[in-house]
Amino acid sequence: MAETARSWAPRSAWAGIAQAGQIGAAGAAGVTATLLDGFGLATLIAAPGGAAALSQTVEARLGIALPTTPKIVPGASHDAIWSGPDQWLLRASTREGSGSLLESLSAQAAVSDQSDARAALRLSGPDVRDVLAKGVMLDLHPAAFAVGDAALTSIAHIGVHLWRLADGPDGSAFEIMVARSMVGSFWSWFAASAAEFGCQISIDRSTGRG
Amino acid sequence: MSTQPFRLASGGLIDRGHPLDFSFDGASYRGYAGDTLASALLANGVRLVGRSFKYHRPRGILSAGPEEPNALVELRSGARREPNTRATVVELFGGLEAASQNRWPSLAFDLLSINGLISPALVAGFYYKTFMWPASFWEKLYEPLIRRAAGLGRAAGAEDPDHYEKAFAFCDLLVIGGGPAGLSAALAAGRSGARVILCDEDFRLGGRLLAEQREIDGKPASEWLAATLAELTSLPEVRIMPRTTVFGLYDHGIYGAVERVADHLPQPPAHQPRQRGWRIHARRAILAAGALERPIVFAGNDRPGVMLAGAVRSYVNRHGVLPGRETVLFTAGDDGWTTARDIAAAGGKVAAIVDSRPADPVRKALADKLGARLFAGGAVTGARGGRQLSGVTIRDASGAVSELSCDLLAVSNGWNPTLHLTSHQNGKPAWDESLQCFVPGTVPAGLTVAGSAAGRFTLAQALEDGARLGRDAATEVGLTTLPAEPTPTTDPETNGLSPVWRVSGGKGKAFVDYQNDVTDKDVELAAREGFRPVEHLKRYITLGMATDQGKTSNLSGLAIMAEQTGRTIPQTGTTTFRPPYTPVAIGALAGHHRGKDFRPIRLAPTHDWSKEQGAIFVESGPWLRAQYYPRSGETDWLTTVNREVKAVRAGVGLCDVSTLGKIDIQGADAAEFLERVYINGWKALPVGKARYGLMLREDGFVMDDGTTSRLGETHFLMTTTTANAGKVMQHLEFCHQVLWPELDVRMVSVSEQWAQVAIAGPKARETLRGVVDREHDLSNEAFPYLAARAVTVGGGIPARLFRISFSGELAYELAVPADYGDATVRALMQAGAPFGITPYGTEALGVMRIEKGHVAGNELNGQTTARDLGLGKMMSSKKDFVGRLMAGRQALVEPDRPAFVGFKPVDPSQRLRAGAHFIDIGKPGVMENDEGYMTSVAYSPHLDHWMGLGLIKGGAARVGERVRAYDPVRNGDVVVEICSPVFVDPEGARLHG
Amino acid sequence: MRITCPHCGARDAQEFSYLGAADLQRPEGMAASEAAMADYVYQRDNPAGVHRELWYHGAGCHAWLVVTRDTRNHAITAVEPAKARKAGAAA
Amino acid sequence: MRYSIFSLLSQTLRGHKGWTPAWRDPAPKPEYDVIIIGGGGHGLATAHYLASRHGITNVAVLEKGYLGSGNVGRNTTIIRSNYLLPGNTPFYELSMKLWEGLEQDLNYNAMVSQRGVLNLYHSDAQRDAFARRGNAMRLAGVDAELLGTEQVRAMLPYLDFDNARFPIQGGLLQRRGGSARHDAVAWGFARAADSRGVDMIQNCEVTGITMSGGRAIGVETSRGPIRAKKIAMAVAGNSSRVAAMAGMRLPIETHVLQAFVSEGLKPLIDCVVTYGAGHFYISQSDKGGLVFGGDIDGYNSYAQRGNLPVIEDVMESAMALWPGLGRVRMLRHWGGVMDMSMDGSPIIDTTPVDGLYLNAGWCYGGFKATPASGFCFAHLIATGQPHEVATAYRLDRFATGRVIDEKGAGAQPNLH
Repeated sequence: MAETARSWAPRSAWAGIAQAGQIGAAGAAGVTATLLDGFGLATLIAAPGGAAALSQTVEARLGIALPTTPKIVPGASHDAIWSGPDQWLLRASTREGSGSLLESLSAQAAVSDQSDARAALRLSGPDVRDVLAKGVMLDLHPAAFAVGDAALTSIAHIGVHLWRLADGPDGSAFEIMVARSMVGSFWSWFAASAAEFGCQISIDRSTGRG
Repeated sequence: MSTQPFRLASGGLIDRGHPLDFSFDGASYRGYAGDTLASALLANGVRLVGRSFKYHRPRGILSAGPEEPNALVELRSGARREPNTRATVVELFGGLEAASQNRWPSLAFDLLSINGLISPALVAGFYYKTFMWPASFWEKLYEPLIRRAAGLGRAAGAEDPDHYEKAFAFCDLLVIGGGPAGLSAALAAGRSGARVILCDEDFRLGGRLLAEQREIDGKPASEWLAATLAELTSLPEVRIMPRTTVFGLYDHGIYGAVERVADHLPQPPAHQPRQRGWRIHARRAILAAGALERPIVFAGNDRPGVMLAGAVRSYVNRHGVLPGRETVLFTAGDDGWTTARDIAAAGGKVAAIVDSRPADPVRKALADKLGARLFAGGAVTGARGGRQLSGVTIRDASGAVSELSCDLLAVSNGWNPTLHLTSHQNGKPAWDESLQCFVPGTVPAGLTVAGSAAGRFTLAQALEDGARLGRDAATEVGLTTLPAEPTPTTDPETNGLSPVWRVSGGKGKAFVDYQNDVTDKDVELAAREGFRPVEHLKRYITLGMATDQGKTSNLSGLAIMAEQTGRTIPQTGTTTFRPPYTPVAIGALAGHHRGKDFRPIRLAPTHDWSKEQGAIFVESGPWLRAQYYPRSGETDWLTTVNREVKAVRAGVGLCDVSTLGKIDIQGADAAEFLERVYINGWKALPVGKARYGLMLREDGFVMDDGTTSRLGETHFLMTTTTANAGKVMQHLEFCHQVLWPELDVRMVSVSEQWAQVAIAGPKARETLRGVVDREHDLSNEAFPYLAARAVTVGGGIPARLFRISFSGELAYELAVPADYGDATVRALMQAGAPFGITPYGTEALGVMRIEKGHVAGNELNGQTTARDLGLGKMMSSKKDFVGRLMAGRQALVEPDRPAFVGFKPVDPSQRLRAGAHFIDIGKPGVMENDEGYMTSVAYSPHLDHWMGLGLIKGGAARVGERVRAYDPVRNGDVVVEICSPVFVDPEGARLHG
Repeated sequence: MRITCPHCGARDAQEFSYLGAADLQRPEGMAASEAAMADYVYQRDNPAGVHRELWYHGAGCHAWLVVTRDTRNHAITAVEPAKARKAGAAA
Repeated sequence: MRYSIFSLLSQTLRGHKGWTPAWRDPAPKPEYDVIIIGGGGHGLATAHYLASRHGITNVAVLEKGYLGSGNVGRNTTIIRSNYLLPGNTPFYELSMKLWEGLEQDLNYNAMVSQRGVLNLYHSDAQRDAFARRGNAMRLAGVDAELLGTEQVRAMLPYLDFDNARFPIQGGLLQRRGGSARHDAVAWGFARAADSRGVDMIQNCEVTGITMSGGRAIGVETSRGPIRAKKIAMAVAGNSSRVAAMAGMRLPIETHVLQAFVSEGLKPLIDCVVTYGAGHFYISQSDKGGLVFGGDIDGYNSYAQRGNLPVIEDVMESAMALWPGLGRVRMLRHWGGVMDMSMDGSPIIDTTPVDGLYLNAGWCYGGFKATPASGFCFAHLIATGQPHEVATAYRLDRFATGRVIDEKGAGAQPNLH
């Protein structure tokens, strides 16, 4: 059975793409990249005219309202991320355990599991905006893209979903989700773009399966 | 080599403590940090730097900036060689290598200078009038000669070893130009808290202040410059970008710029790009790009040693180089006198001043003070010297002619505003009669123009404009500005000018466009032959078409044309400029996107597993897919593919099909929606079942196909072809949002969520049995053909199982969450091991679909109808659907449209090839006999011969007939027999097993 | 060009794909004529001036938008979701 | 005045003082047999062939700007006849034959250079599609060769064969394809037509079409009204605007296509190459500039200028195809507006308005078609019947379904 169990091990979207360590310039890294794994993700699309009611249900269950503009609303166990008109991604901190929640929401929303569909990473550091400026066609100045703002856009011909987190001790912080199949090309762009600043990479499985 | 005979002992913005060694045409020289290549060459007394385009005349350095038409060199060597590089803007670095171009065997002795002797025949456009007989000689003889002689530098050709980046910036205000106007503008806006980006093409900020001896507020301008830069640097929202050229203005306030990150170094440091291409989004922009000085057209005006007067000041004041021992100044205005003054101040000798304007006592006194002869109302009519200027001919106001020797002729004829960006949005400059130059006319929204770029040429005006427009921009973007500070005062300046468009009466060629060797006589010829509209003029005589884009020539050409046709300059035309302002390296605009990074690569969740298995991968749209899995000993792909196909048909195989588009479609009207987008019916499809669907474009041709499954009453999962996944999603969104927003239908792509694997072959069920959890009954009765249901695998992992088949075998597609894709193929391999399970790739997939006569990308080519493909019967007549009416048009239902059938070679040993056309046997291969074409072919290991699918007139009615598969481009001409497109198991017994 | 998506904000036009004239009405239903459909599919006003046209925010929120743009100078004066427009017209 | 090496030498001895205007600058007459609206390549070619092949010389070409100010002076100068569909191939082959004899016909050297056009392919499916096209060309009597990777490598060793995202597998070569000097084409046709008496009228913008009893009988212009028995439109890019003056809508959208030229370089590339995995084509002019282009910007535009996304797309394709271009500098870029038709193919036809003839819908392929377009349009105007190689270019083909869709892209102009 041990053999079987091992053979059914999940394989992260990041597997074979990036390892922990430093890339690019040596010395103090200008950017820190944390590869995220183990979160749960589902698309919710409200029925015509049903967005407010859906939001109320979500709020009652999770304590977060569904944003009606491109934002992320963080919650204790789940974050709600706007992903189109009347459409959201519900991100759970762990892969398992959202089944009954999603089941109950499916009365009010079209629910589609996307837990395996995206690779995600968190970026921070003093040079993070300079790295992102090499691919993101959006103004990420805090005056234009505040903490909690989210955007669906593209980087280097690759669709991304990104949002701004509260600033960390090392400066501004962002999370980016990218289609799983394209994460290799995304990483090629990222590694080239971050190289001049030096980038420290770590992997965070703490929220998911270990 | 350390002697720099023309270097001044002191002064200038060079660092004499930081010598830099470099080479030109193999000879070694030394310059200083702060030099340009041009200033360093001049310091070393190098005058001859290039040969002209057509006549191969010796050329020197004319300017000190981006307008340089003559001093073009090949910079660096090997794969880093950069042709046509303007020596006047190259920042000197240690180890720099440069070479002259367009000469053979050497710069000093150039054989093609013989063109100068036959030059009387080589007038503008001579080639339009000759080289026509005999016709075949053009490609064989004339053109190769012309091509070899044409062009200037040699491109490296080999792969550029450096890398490039793109970047995107946003600001309240973009200031273009870091001279006094631009700096004032940036400061005024920056002090209000505006987000400012200040770009300057130079490596040092200051613009003309660097080249002039000026005072601001009673102190040397350098102090004002230092203080201003210090304050700008202290402002957190101000970004200063030297070595950055804003090259173009595009719609909605987007500016293109190129940052030369490492061009001032021998090669880019580790992790740094050579250049970075920027898209700058600016709410407001101020063009403060200054002005470009104009030469004068006179005979011999291209001799090395003839230089713009303002450039002379740059070399003297900025670079500490006196470009000549004995100077004559030819000026049409006050500005040139400053050059004489600065040369004298630097200890140089001004032999004579030729001022085209009438005598004036103040100027006379000034000339006397400088110790220079003054020729008031005079003109330089000729310049002597071969590789270096040796003297000039001067005609005075009385018409008397003098010969003077000199080695530098400084020429001053007023300045043209650098208004290029204002014309990038089709804006037309306006002629200013009092200034005698074009000034910005219609200016794009969001852009204002300051200082010299607006024709406001004095330093005082530059400072005033910058401060005012900077404040205005800050106000316009909603910022509160501080009270205006008083404009700094400047030392007095005068601007008198009476431009000289050309000096007649000289001997020899008088150049209008140096780089393209266009002379005043060429302009006259254009006038004579009717090429009078300014665009005809430019195109006919190639005026302004060289790498300098006519920065020093367009106005002279226009003025001479005006003179020829008795019109004014504005009546004759305007000078407009296309982007880019100066040439931009292709690499900088491509950035990261070259080689494998040209476009993103999509990889399936099983990719690494396939790699382990030794798969050969193939580009399939954006995806890389496993094409086949060679085993050791298999030397050609066909052997491998045959093995894979046989293994599937005899036992079981597996193939990744994750690349198919997968769209989750939910909502109360989901079934109704499918009715409208597919040609066939969907409302009656039971839950838990899949169905093949075909959709048309609105013009009636086939768009895509795939299976769609009903997962719930109001829940469908559509699959699309790999190639059309994005297109179909967009189409469905169009149908929903634009055509039928009243329907409750909610769609999202789930392509990335699921890894999908096809398991095919008689042992497919048994293999699956080892993977799908026991509680799911997979028997034929419980899970029949076209069943589509949720199952679990690996002890509770949610999955979806579809009993669908592309191969015609008993087959399933198993979808699992992508993280489990890898584990699933490994589990399947383990479960199928007893049956010899074999991974197969797209080639084997293709063979089996052809054996079964399924259509795929080669048939769904946008030119075929459902009827053409034998799928016409699927079209429901009971409902409206996209494409229904247009599919019924006369030409789409004609019986003789080529229709879908199979083909087999009459001689089974012969190979078939897709793309062959069908011709009746015995008829010649001409277009009238074209009956259709082969869409797909494969070798069938099952039949042991090649087989093909294709479209032929008459279609199925002709089964049994023989035709030629005509393939002249591959020397293939095969007799084939028309047959059913289903080559294997036509009854479908295997499918239902 | 920048297009201000009513959902996502100002974005580079590169994020969108263009379809064409926005005000064409598809002849719906079984009674529609082939000629009317051919007109809908093929004939265009193609004005030099203000043009209402469909753009798809494919790299963003997937909304189809009606953009009012001057084809002589690319100036955009209005952007609205295509879905809202038809819903509004039907109401 | 006839051009030849002798006239050139004789003029050289006279200091080139004796050259005469290449064409007259006449005032418009009140009436002509034929008015051609549009003094671009196609309009001028039509005038030349009307005069030289049909003896119709009482003709005026009305040009709102200067002769050749439209796309004939803005394109990337490629000539080829490597078409797939029977509606197109014979037409473009006629054009190629006319190109081959153009200099002698016009007494003007338009520098027609048959240095070869190579379309690269990058996949088996693309190879098969090119084989289909090459075979269709051969059936129509057009030269075509299908090359493999090694043959392409021998021709163009600097292309990216070893590290490409979309590896080059081979190419379809038409050796008779090549390029021509675009302005000279316009000037040569103008001069030849002028020499037969055709009036070339510049700065004459048509502002209206005068109708009488459902028939077009003249035009209003910025230089006054002019009557004509037949009025022919050759105003690609602006066809919809002019057609609207006669109350017609067309199956056309106007789009902008950008083009690029590099600084002048010594010879680098000896044929025209098109990249098959992106939108990109490149050749080198006789003056040494690399001339290249890519896809249309993709939105309706009459602005004659484009934007950075397509510029960057072109440069990315350039680098993907040929990574040695990184340090080559782009010298100029510009835009032209073109008639993008609904199936990607042109229209040469009569119209529902009597007396009004239409030549339109050239997409971005108009330059190579210039001689045949003029030849066939002149035939239509003179005889009332379509020329045999242009019978497919009918205006009603969209209603009947007889579309000529080389790419299979459907009724969406920006995909053609």
